[in-house]
Amino acid sequence: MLYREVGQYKSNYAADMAVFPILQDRIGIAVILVIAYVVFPLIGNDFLLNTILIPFLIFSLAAIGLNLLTGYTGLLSLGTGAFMGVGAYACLKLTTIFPHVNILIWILASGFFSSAIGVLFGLPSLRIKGFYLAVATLAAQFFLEWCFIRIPWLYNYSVSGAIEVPLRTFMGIPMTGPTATSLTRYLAVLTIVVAMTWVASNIVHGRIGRMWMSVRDMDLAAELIGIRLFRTKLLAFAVSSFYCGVAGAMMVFLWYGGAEAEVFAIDQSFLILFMVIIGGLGTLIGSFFGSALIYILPIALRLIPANFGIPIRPAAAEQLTFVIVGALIIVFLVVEPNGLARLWQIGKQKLRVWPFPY
Amino acid sequence: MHILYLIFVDPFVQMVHAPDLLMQTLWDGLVGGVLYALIALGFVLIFKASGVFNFAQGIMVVFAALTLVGLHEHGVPAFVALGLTILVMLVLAFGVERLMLRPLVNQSEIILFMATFGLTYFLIGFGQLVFGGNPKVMIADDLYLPSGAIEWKGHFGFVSLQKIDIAAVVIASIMVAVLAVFFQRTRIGRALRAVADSHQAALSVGISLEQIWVIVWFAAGVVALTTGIMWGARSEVSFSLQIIALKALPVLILGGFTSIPGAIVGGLIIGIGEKLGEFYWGPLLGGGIENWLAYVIALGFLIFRPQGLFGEKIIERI
Amino acid sequence: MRLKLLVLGLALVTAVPAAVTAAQAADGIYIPLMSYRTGPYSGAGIAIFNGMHDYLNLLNARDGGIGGVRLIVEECETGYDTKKGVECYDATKGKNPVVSTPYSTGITLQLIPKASVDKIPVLSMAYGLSASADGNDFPWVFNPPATYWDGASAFVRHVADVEGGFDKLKGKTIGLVHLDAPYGKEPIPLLEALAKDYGFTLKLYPIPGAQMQNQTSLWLDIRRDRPDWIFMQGWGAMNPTALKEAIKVNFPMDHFIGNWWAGGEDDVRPAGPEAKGYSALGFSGVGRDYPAIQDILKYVVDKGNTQTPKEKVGEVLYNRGVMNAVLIAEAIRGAQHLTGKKQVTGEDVRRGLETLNITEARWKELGLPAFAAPIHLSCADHNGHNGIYLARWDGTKWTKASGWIEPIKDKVLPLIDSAANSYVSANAGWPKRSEACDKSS
Amino acid sequence: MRAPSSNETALGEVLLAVEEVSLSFGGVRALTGVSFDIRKGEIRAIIGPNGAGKTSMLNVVNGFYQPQSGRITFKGNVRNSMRPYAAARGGIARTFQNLALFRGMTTLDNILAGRALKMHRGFFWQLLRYGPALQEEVEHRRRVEEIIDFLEIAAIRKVQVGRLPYGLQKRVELGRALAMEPDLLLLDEPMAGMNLEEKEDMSRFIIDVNQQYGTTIALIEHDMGVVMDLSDRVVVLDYGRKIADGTPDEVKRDKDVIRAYLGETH
Repeated sequence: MLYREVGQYKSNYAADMAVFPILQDRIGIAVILVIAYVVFPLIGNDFLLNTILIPFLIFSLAAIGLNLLTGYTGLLSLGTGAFMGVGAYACLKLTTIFPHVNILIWILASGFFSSAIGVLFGLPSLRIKGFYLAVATLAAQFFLEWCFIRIPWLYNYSVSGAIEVPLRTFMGIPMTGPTATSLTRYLAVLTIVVAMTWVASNIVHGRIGRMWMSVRDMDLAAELIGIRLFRTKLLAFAVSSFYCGVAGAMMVFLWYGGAEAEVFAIDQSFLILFMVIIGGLGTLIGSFFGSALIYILPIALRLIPANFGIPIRPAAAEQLTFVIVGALIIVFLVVEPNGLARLWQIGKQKLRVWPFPY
Repeated sequence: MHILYLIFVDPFVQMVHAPDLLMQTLWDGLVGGVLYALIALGFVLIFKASGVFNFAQGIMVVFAALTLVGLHEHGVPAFVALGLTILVMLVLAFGVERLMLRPLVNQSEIILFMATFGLTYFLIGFGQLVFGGNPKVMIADDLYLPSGAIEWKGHFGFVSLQKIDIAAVVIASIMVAVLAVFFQRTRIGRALRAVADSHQAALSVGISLEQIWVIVWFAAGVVALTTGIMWGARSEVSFSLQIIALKALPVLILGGFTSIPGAIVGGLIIGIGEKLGEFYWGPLLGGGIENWLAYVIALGFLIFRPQGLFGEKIIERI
Repeated sequence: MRLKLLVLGLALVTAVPAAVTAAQAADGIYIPLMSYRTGPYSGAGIAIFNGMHDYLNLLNARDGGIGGVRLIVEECETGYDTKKGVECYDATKGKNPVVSTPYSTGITLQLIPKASVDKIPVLSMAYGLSASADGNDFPWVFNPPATYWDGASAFVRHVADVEGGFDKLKGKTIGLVHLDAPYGKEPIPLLEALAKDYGFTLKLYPIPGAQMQNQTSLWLDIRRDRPDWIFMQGWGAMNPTALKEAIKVNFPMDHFIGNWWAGGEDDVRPAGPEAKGYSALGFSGVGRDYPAIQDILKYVVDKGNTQTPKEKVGEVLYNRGVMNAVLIAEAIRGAQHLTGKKQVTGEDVRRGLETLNITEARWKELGLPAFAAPIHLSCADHNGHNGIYLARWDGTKWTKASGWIEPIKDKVLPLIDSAANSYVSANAGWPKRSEACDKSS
Repeated sequence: MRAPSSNETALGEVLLAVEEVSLSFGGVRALTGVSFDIRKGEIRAIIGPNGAGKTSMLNVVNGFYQPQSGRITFKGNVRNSMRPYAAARGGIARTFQNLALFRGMTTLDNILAGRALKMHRGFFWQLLRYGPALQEEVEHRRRVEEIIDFLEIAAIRKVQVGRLPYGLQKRVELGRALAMEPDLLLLDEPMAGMNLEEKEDMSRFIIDVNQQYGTTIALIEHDMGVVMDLSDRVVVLDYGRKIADGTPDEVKRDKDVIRAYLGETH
């Protein structure tokens, strides 16, 4: 297929300002959506859906959330894991108190709670910048982690101390709980992620996105063109935490089906941050690439020995996986420090002029 | 009212009534603080010279200690193993400079930060692959590190000072002193400070950045080894030790990312502050608050001094 | 070049998972072991999985499997990470595993709801969810030989024995040093109930995960409070650190008792001789003076068909692995007996587990005389609440230091009931037990 | 280049008055008792040797620095301190000596960002980017395209500004300031580092802005020729003090000014 924009003229500004101004891109998106909504459900087994796709989508959403804050607004945060946790615990409380409201509504609503917490812990961003701010968000991470363990009300006083996901149905079909099939959960996750990605793309392409990026690129200049830094930064914290909160709620309700506070630990924060950086700061598609690379690559590497009959002990394979993933991260950064999304752009650029590059 | 009493009066009453516990808490805070300071020192050295926020400092602590113990397990005498481990840290410094820093020169801080995460992954896998993942006992006796305790008994109770802790404080102090002399008095040290001030300036007076990087990463490696030995002797050598390194982060915000005295003073404030907080006020919240208390202390300072205690004042120009 | 790399990377990322799970298990009974030989807790993991693997290998090498069917043992590395554990479960579930052994509380909690749907029984030997001892609510989950509550109650019984009777507990203070995580907090409700009944004071000393190797201030608290006894629900690097700190504050070692995850060689070795007198709960024998362990040395270790260093055979956690393998093997044997089939499935093994009955005589037959207390499971009782013993560290090795201590069942059982009920009510739509009940043979 | 008559017509009412403003950093005095005014519709130049306090003066005017003493009257409102965004809100726009563009954004986005104050559609419309929000985007895009045409930078509309040559970046920065439709435009060395041709282009833009939109302009510039050609009135600073104020011709003849520029000769 030829990837050309020649001949596609825009007759009005609205068309030119569309998110995907090039026809081929729009076709590409349509194809991906068809694959995601039709092909995967048809061919996918539990392993593909539950182990690969659902987590991939959830991590992508969390990465988008962090990307809005770090990539678009330039505020480094290491509290993502805790903000995801707030979403998960909020969702549990909501569905416990109001069991008859559709769980999907609560998953989305729980985002508002992590939003509020995010704003609260975003307050120091008024005075603190860069790595100092990053370390300040660690205070949020550790404090919230402590709350998740210490406040039994949050996990409904369950003896196991963990979130136990109850069965919730939607039009008679189980959505959460053990009887919900991976297909139902996959479709729910997919729909939420697609919708929220679309919204994120609207935000970053509009007035708010420009405000965020101005703050990122040069906060002083942004202030001098009339942008209120503090409000803008807090808005970024709010929206970003909303996304992370929804991702956290989905993680527990639509993927794990139960979780200890441990899954929202500091490692999770780092993991998401690395997805954002490897994928490309300040790009939405990069969040998907990053999530694929950081989450799926180790799984793929683990499966190689088993599938190609390489006699290697699982433990050694796991250790090798660490070595390889670590080395690959460095290699990717050396090859393209701006992330996979930049590589993708370069690829498209090449395609645009192919086969006559000069 | 009662809660106010518990917060504002009771802890101080306790301090007066049991001076031995207060002294013990202060001592333990001091030891913890010194060890935090050591880890933070590793961060500062690298950040100062190469602008890298080295996430791998924690795993370097584990890796160094693991190498030492692992070599000993394979029959290498303790001090030979120590020498070899230092050599390994040098090789690591060379490797990092050649394979990571040099290709990534002039990249933004966050990219370099990310690269050190790659390094962390690599070292976790590599260390386990070579030496096995099981926890190991630090070879403190073979290194002639003292064990046991000195106890002061008096009518007020007793204070027990672990000899290994005393050794840790002494060794850490010597280490800091040596580093200070090295960076203040030697040619390389001056070059390092030149690099910290301005890469261009350093280049223009003919200092090789590459050498400087190798030296600071090596120095950070040696600091990591020291930390690993000390902390390993206090518990065991295992991969969970790397979590301790996160404790260096509040120390860093407190002391500033680029200040060696800041790392030391910050370490002591955090070490003593969190111990006092946990011991006297922790029970009010059911304990276990030490972990975030350190960050809250640091955050409190930050609100008033955004650049840390000893960091250079940020002057915004446009 | 960049483009090629990208394409290569993406191809790798997408292609390999697609190719997976096609491989089906060959003829034989498939037993996946979710192991953690890497990660922060690998110390315990390596020993346990060596024990499990070696015993199952022994059955293949010595007896040609179970009932003539070979066992296919495959390890899947979790690194004690819940995500990877679930991934392992999903990756192996297509190969008809007969049992899953999650070996982490986090993973167990994930698998409990899945077990009845996928028809794969979960065998979480003395870990996981205590409430799952209730077979009526959890027909697919088994946690013999004892729950954490049994463990804590056995500790209290031991304290009463030493102090001279339960009435002497009045006025005493018992400290619980625990990991500040669901696992660590597990004994709290039971100890609280016992504290009320026997009149002792319970003091909690939580250790957050990130502070495992940094416990100084907590032990200062202990020095201030001076509890008479300490029970430790510890894990991983927390244990050796706690021991060293206890020595620092001069806490008497013979009043310091760990649960069974605080009683491995690696836990006490760093403290060495100074930890002499510390004891820990245990339920499987120590040492290698058992015919079956000798067989392992002969058929497996000496043949080089193992990852176990010879000197580690017979250590506490190794033997615990062996015991776990025995339970699996006996359940498979029982399933074969019940169904008359040789190639049994997960559903059959569930029945085998429910009728598990390893008597003293049977332990002897297995070449493991008095290795563990007799274990008897039933449809209602998936745990057995069996005897526990105390192992004492003599400065260099663990030795058995007591007979079988009975848990305080009349306190534990009501707690299990109410916990199971609250689990079921919290999980609206929890399936009612529909599985028939077999008579124990 | 410039109609000589404009000198007389420019003297409208006072838009901005600076009275006795003093500013210091630590012990270093940047400004000492400086007073001058800017009248509606004029082009006012601020000149002086390096370190004279010119940029500090602009920073005070748009609220980036808070003076220790003195007061500032803008559009009749007296203030002695304000935040930069409030200055922007009041109609003061600004370009910078060393460029303060949003380097990661395209030309178009940079200039659109300048319209931040003029765009009001609420958050929830922004989420949907539909209806009023989209209408607003399109409307402002139209205005921005006018500026782009005016500055002749249509070809680099969708290029990241970080990759543009210096001269073009300066133009984009001017575009962003213009997008704010300011009453007072502060230009800090708009022609620094440009070649002759670029300088001529920039001069033309400045005059056009002044005449077409009636925007009052205050500019700092080193090129004396440019200053003399463009400006209606000139204020001269040296070591943080005002040493002269008047028309270009008056200033050119001032003894203090000559001394400041040629160095102390006594």
